[in-house]
Amino acid sequence: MAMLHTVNKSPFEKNTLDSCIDHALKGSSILLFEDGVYGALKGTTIAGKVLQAMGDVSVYVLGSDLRARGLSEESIIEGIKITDYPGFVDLAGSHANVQSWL
Amino acid sequence: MAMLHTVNKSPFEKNTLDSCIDHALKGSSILLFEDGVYGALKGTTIAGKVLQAMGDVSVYVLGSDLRARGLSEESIIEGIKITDYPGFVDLAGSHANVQSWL
Amino acid sequence: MKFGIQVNEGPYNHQSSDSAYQFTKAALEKGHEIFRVFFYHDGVYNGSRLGVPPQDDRNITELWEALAEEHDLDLVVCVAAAQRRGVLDASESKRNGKDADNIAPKFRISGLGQLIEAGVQSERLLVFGD
Amino acid sequence: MKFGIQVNEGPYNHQSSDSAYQFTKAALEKGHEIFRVFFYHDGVYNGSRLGVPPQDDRNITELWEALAEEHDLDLVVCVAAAQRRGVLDASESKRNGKDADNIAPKFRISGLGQLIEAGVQSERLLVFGD
Amino acid sequence: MSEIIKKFMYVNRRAPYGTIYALESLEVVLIGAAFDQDVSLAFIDDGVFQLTSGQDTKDAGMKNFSPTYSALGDYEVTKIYVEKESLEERGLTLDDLQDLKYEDEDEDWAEKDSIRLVNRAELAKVMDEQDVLLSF
Amino acid sequence: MSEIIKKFMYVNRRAPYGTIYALESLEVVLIGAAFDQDVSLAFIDDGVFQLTSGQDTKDAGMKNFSPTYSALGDYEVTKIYVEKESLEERGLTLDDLQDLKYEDEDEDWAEKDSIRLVNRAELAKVMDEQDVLLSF
Repeated sequence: MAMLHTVNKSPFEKNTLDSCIDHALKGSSILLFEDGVYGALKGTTIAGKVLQAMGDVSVYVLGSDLRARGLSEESIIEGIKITDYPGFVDLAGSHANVQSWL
Repeated sequence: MAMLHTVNKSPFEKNTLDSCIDHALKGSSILLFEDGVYGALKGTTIAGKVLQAMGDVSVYVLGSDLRARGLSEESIIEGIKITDYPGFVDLAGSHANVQSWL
Repeated sequence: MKFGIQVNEGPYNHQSSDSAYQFTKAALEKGHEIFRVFFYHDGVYNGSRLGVPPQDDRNITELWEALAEEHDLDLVVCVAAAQRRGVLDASESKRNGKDADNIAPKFRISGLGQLIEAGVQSERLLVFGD
Repeated sequence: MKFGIQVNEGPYNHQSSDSAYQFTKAALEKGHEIFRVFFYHDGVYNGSRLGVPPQDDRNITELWEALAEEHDLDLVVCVAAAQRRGVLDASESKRNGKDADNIAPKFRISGLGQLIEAGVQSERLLVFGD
Repeated sequence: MSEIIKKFMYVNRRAPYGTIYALESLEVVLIGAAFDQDVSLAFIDDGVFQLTSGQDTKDAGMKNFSPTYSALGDYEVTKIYVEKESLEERGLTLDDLQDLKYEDEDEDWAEKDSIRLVNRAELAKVMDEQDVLLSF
Repeated sequence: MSEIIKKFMYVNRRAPYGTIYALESLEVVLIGAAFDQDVSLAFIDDGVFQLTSGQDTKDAGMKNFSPTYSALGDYEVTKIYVEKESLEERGLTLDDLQDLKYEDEDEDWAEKDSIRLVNRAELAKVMDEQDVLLSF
């Protein structure tokens, strides 16, 4: 089992997602929530780094936080999976441990 | 009279100093304090941008916040002026307006 | 599965407490156990009973308390962080010579050992913060 | 010169209130006038009288109050931000059906118009925050 | 309420909902509108995310305050600067934002755009002209 | 106090003094030392600034908690990982940090270094092995 990383900050404001990706081992997963969901957007200055990371890690994004911010499913990088809180709970349970990148 | 910009966040954690420099007009001043003082360090990944900005703007750093963090005067980019709270008050008064980059 | 939850920020100013609440609620609804919710740093402000949010907004403290009532949740506010920030129960208030207290009924004040214990006893510990 | 000061974060968790205090103190010592210190967002927590920081640390609320005593400073806590977060004076507490209040004596609770007025009346407005 | 007229700019650099700054900034703008000052708003960096259309906070359990932006025109808050580079870095265009309008009383209440798309250098100049900059 | 032995890692990513996280993280570490767990600390990103030597908070009016790091060895907290890349990006070397030591009871109380300088890939593996990661 691998690690679940959670990121709740905008990658344009803070270095959190950047640092998380740099430390995420192959096979681990990253969940984007709160302002972290902006990291899932297509066509941004960080999207290339996220796409590259997706070769090694699975990326999830919380749908309720996307909708709160007016971001449509179409605006999200292809391959990022949209989940909800029950899904977040399942991810925490199915990974060996959880690291919150604050 | 020009503007005084204040920056209180580490440039390695947040985009504040970056954004401040990108918006600072020639002749304005930037005061680094709190965790913003790390932006005054020599030999960092942001030092080149700060040095380049210093061609157009004056950069100040608060000595009490440097000392709290164990940073010596020698570790600071040459040309950055070390000041104190009375100096901060004078800078606020001698510039036309103040923008806090939060 | 048994989860432990740490909340590091106060209500409203950051989304952390909302997110921790949603996670906790979803875990309980799926039949999981929440060993403890531990409020640290500015998170201790979630345990104040004096908040009066606008009527068209949620009341985060009351949401936590309703969940605690329904599921017998253990809501623990760190004593050291709480004293520093002025979140007191009756006995802490008296002991410190203060004339009022502000802890909400479903929260209890205890030491940092309760966080370590949550880490030891829970199968997963999640931290919600800034 | 006349300064206005805005404080956006609570005590201890962020350095903002310390910095605002140091600036205010230095300005007063240089003979300047502080039109008002306005506490907004989590900054309202600075106005609680219930904080009990460790004995070897500063008490930020008491530092502000001592400065207010000495220089007749106007320390204003935003009413909307304060209600949301549970910082109440006796009349707000009563009006909202609460059984306690926690405002510190030298602070007063008032509306956001006081911040705008500080912007209008001060020659420089400085914001200290996160 | 005051005879002094100053240039007030509210500088919004943060995303909505993750923190309360965007919401409580709006509360200041609404109260401030009662004072006869020369008011403008700037949305730069993550602040541009505050103006996205279609915000729906139901499942997040938070209050959706985005409709308030479209009411700003009624409060005579009509100068809303949005930075072009900030949009571009985030993969956004003006089409992703709410369409904010006001009625110009000087031109027989003609409907006009409140949003002024400016580049970084232009915005820096507008900031420089302000008397009071409130940062959120 | 508990028969379960878990790997606990305290992950410190923030600078000291600007926020309280570094100080209150240390308070958890000290209390946690009373539990017989397998404890380590990681200092990455701005967290490496917590360990600088020569911190003097007198003029800043704050409490200097940096001496506590050198007491960690007495609490049997002896695995302190510092990330090489984080130091380099900030223009720092190990010489800028406190020299943290502990006495190894298994080797006749020989004095040893608590700080383990690791690169990012090494640290990522150590993190992966943890049971509990407390983030500050």
